[in-house]
Amino acid sequence: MLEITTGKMTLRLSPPVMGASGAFGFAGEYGKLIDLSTLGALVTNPISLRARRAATGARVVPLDSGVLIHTGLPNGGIYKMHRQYAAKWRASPIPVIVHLIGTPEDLAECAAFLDQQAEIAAIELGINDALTAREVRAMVARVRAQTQLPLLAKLPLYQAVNLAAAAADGGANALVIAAPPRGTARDPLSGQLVGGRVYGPWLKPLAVRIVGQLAPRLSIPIIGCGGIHHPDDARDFFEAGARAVQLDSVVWARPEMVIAIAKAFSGGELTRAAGALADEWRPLGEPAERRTTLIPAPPPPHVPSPPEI
Amino acid sequence: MLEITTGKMTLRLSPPVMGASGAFGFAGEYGKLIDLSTLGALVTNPISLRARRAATGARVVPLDSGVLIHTGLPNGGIYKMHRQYAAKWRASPIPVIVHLIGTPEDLAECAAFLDQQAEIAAIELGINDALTAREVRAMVARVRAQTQLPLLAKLPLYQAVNLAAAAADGGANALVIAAPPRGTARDPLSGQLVGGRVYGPWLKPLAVRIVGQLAPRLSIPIIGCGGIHHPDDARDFFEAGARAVQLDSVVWARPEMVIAIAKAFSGGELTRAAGALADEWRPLGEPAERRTTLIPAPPPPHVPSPPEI
Amino acid sequence: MHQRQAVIERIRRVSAGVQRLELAVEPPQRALSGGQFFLARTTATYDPYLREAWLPVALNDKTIVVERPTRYQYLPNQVVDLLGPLGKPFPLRNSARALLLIAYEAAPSIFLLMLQSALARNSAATLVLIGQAQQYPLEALPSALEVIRAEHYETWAERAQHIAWADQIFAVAPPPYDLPAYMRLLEDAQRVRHAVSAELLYGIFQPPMPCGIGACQACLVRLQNGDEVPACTEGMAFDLTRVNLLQSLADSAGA
Amino acid sequence: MHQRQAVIERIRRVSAGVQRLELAVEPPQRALSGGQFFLARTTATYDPYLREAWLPVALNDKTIVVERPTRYQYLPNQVVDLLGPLGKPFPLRNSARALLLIAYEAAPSIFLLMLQSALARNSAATLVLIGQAQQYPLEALPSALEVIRAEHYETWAERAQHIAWADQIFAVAPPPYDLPAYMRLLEDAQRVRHAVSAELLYGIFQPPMPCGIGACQACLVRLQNGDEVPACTEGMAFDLTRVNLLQSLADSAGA
Ligand SMILES: Cc1cc2nc3c(=O)[nH]c(=O)nc-3n(C[C@H](O)[C@H](O)[C@H](O)COP(=O)(O)OP(=O)(O)OC[C@H]3O[C@@H](n4cnc5c(N)ncnc54)[C@H](O)[C@@H]3O)c2cc1C
Ligand SMILES: Cc1cc2nc3c(=O)[nH]c(=O)nc-3n(C[C@H](O)[C@H](O)[C@H](O)COP(=O)(O)OP(=O)(O)OC[C@H]3O[C@@H](n4cnc5c(N)ncnc54)[C@H](O)[C@@H]3O)c2cc1C
Ligand SMILES: Cc1cc2nc3c(=O)[nH]c(=O)nc-3n(C[C@H](O)[C@H](O)[C@H](O)COP(=O)(O)O)c2cc1C
Ligand SMILES: Cc1cc2nc3c(=O)[nH]c(=O)nc-3n(C[C@H](O)[C@H](O)[C@H](O)COP(=O)(O)O)c2cc1C
Ligand code: FES
Ligand code: FES
Repeated sequence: MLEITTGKMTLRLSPPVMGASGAFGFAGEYGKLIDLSTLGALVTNPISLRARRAATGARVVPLDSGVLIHTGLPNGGIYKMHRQYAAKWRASPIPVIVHLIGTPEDLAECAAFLDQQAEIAAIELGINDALTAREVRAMVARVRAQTQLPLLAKLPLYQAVNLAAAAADGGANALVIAAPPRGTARDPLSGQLVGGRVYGPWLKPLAVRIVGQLAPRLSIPIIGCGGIHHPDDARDFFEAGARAVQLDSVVWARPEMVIAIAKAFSGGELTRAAGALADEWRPLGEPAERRTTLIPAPPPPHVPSPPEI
Repeated sequence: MLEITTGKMTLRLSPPVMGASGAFGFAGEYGKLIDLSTLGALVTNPISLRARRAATGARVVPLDSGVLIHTGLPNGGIYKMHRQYAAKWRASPIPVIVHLIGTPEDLAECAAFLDQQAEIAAIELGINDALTAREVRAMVARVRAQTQLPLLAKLPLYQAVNLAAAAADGGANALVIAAPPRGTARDPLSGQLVGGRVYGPWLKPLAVRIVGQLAPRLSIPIIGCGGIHHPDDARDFFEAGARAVQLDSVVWARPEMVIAIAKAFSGGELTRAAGALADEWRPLGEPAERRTTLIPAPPPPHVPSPPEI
Repeated sequence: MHQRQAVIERIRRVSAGVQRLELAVEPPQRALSGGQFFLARTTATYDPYLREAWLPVALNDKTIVVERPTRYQYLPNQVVDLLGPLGKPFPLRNSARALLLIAYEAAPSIFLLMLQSALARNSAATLVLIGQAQQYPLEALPSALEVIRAEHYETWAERAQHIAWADQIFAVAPPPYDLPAYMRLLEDAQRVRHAVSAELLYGIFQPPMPCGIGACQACLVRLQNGDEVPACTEGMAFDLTRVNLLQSLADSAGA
Repeated sequence: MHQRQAVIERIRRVSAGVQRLELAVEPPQRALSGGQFFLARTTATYDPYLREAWLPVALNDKTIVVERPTRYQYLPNQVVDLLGPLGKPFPLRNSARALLLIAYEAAPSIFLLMLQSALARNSAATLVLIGQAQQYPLEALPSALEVIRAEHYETWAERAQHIAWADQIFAVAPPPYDLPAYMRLLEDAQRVRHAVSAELLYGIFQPPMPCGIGACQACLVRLQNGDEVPACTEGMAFDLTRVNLLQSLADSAGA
């Protein structure tokens, strides 16, 4: 469990496993398929002040073990989205965190509005890759001034190391590390090179490294995100210093894995209270080994159990 | 073909397809398996001023469609390596480019030495991720002052956009975009989280995007590198603005593909002279489609040839 | 909707390009109608990352049959992970006596399950195979079906009559052919029928679908009323009079 | 060394954990000796990215037999891409009449091809299976072989005698067990034989091998003379008196 407290309220993430912004929809669309109440929270798809249209010919380019996608982040704008989803958010068995995108002015207006809505448990800010550290600090501070809701800042992979302190100084209560980078690939439908964000398991080693770099330096918690497809992946983030994790595109590939990961980190209150590491929590319903390895690999000498022969 | 000319000499890359630093060894080790003379040049594994030892328990962590590796960049130091390999470099049917790593002082000393060695066609500098633009400019300028050999600067993925102008201003004759980022993953042998560079096809969309961003802004040529596993991948880099490409870890996965890619860009002198784009060169011995796509995808309307049924 | 494992019991090659997989599935997944589909995962690795869209073409007692291009390889006894059924059943009207189905540069597989129901209640059905669609093996189609073949849309003989006489029309074309093909068809229908009423003319939208559940917004279709709705949950068939074809075509041309 | 396609002609399950694949290969790839190996690519996708190390255990007229753990799945008629043969043949001395082979927490597969030659010239061979190695199916071993089983290295009965009497000793242990296992063995040999001469005691080094060709430097073994040499081209067997075990062990403990 992770608790993030601000003046006004506490965001309690139990288990410390959330659905991330992008793949889970606006209000529990996946409830049709999986039991979302096993998660610690759900982050909405990105919402902007004004409505955004879908990218036409929305681009989905299959990559090796991954995919490039550009949706254009369509949404009806904060007021319409709130009218449309407030009842569902209120009925949600788990905390709802709204992911906001836009200019500092837009974000401040959205935050001021959400601050008044009891069904919102926290705000997550999508931080644009093009911003400098100074701009990020000012932007987060501006939003902070408008709301006492817990504020998460989601940083882009490449710039996370450079922007982390600024987001914390600006008043973020936790950092999400990291939003996936942009890429360019050939759209099989149009035959053109197109841009978009790239997703896949390969994101994990990149994000884990940055979590490991930042965790010792920051006083606010880090939420790991990127490429998590198995409880072992989440464990790597926890060991690197993350206090919670977000899952996203795994829900397309293996929806059942979302529940397996949430359950793997649902127990262990006792262990945790005794000071154990997050990755020593009692695993529940945990699936088998993450992947087979190239050369049959026994565990290290201190946990001897060599390969089957 | 790409020609890079400095006061002293011209590096002629024909075809504009090279073996990159890291996987091809120091002196044509792959000649045992493939015909290296089909390539436009070969970049050596990294060489430092003083000897470096191998990382003990060298870490190789299989990832989905990729691998994390940390070798420690072992080499005997520039003077010993030169004694050991000069004869082979002299006998090489294609230009040999030495990849140098180290501090600015080290690099300058290595460059001054290589400047006197006729068998060296060019120098490639490995630019450390931790350097600022100012440091990169100074470092490249310091090396430039020591040699008239063509100078390539290889930039790290995350910082390539920020460092490109500095490397060019410092006197680099071409930029290699990009060196793969670092990651952290669990070593199946030791059971520990370990660091290293990450390789795999997913690098391509990330690097192609940065080539596309930088190409219009720079007056020196860009050499694309990262995740190229098929002639179509190289074509994406050329279309994004690269003038040549480097191949690396594909040689582990599919050595024959190195030759296929080189041959695909070996012809077409005539077309090129008439002003055609690099990606319109006549493909020779080109293998079939890059990958199958999720939903049977016909080419775009302007090249109508719908799917087989 | 369910996520279940299924076993490939039998694989039949129907033609050079088409194969049919007979799948042992659990009862909830056999409760489906023409137009619904599955997202299937066939590998233990994450390559390919996204699921394949599988179209059922027949329902048996304990199995369903799906159709796949032969360039994908499967094995008997292979276990696959199925998500579905997804999407809405095609809105086949009970009163539709004359059905016109158009496959433009696409296999007509997606119509076969609906055809079963339609032919069972003695509707007449005409299938037009245009372009590469002509390669679809005729012996894999029900014999009660009238089949018309055309090299191009323009050379489809008696096009005007077919469009004028049909009680309902369903057309399939793969992206990026879909928008221009449906636009032309809608214009033709407007010309020969003067007015195109609602629930007459449907186009099938099959963009890549990462989630299939209405969550990721990668498959949105733009409607005349300004809404953008997921093809995976609201489609795959859309009433073409409700779709904002003009704006979508203009946008995709500029993209 | 060659890169060629091979076909899996037959798959035999030897035990719960071990299977043997019979491969139809081209002549150049059948010219190999015990200790050499292949790097195999079995998928059209890039997952897994690196090749699998395949160990030949028998040579037939037109095929070679390799041994693989059963947790990897293969199919008859599957086409695989083989790189090899790689590595140096094990330096089996003609004069070695008494051969001692030690498999420590590892299958003894890597010895089988060399054993064929040794037994053919009437050498005596003893194989010690330690720990999990005991699970290796005895019926898959040549009958002329003396087999000794031990739960731990320490409980290997008559260890001193075996080590003292052997003309040549080969040991295999998987990383990260390799360094400590070989160190202990070398110390034992030094104790019971007073001096360990060159070409007596070999350890097999099998780190992950991305290239197999001596180019990528991911598989270096540190020698006493300060050199670092690739296990893929100079190994996989190294004379343990030439390897800098002490420094390597110290470094890997600190890593
Ligand atoms: C930290 C962070 C993480 C993000 N993660 C994601 C993510 O995971 N997935 C995601 O989709 N977005 C993500 N976004 C948003 C995304 O990167 C873009 O910002 C967003 O999609 C709008 O595009 P743009 O800002 O690049 O603007 P532009 O590319 O200029 O686009 C502006 C508008 O034009 C349209 N458009 C642009 N190019 C095309 C085209 N070629 N064809 C058709 N329409 C086009 C788009 O609909 C968009 O609304 C993220 C943003 C941030 C700040
Ligand atoms: C642009 C660029 C691209 C690069 N690309 C690659 C690449 O593709 N592949 C690659 O291998 N290197 C690459 N390097 C070098 C690599 O990133 C490291 O700089 C290099 O391997 C030395 O490690 P380090 O600088 O991180 O120093 P450290 O990590 O501090 O290592 C210093 C020394 O300690 C040893 N060491 C460190 N950690 C361990 C450990 N856990 N176990 C055992 N020994 C350890 C290493 O042998 C190294 O020599 C690149 C460098 C640059 C500048
Ligand atoms: C369709 C889609 C849209 C997304 N939009 C955003 C966004 O606007 N801002 C953001 O920070 N992350 C966005 N994400 C990224 C996810 O929140 C998450 O960081 C990313 O998918 C990596 O996690 P994963 O590997 O578990 O998928 C989006 C993801 C998807 C799939
Ligand atoms: C073992 C190894 C060592 C490498 N060392 C360096 C290095 O020191 N500096 C560098 O810029 N790139 C280094 N590279 C990276 C390659 O030159 C290349 O940029 C990278 O592998 C991406 O290309 P690829 O996807 O074709 O493999 C190394 C690669 C490998 C495999
Ligand atoms: S496929 Fe995700 S919303 Fe339709
Ligand atoms: S595996 Fe590359 S040098 Fe040995």
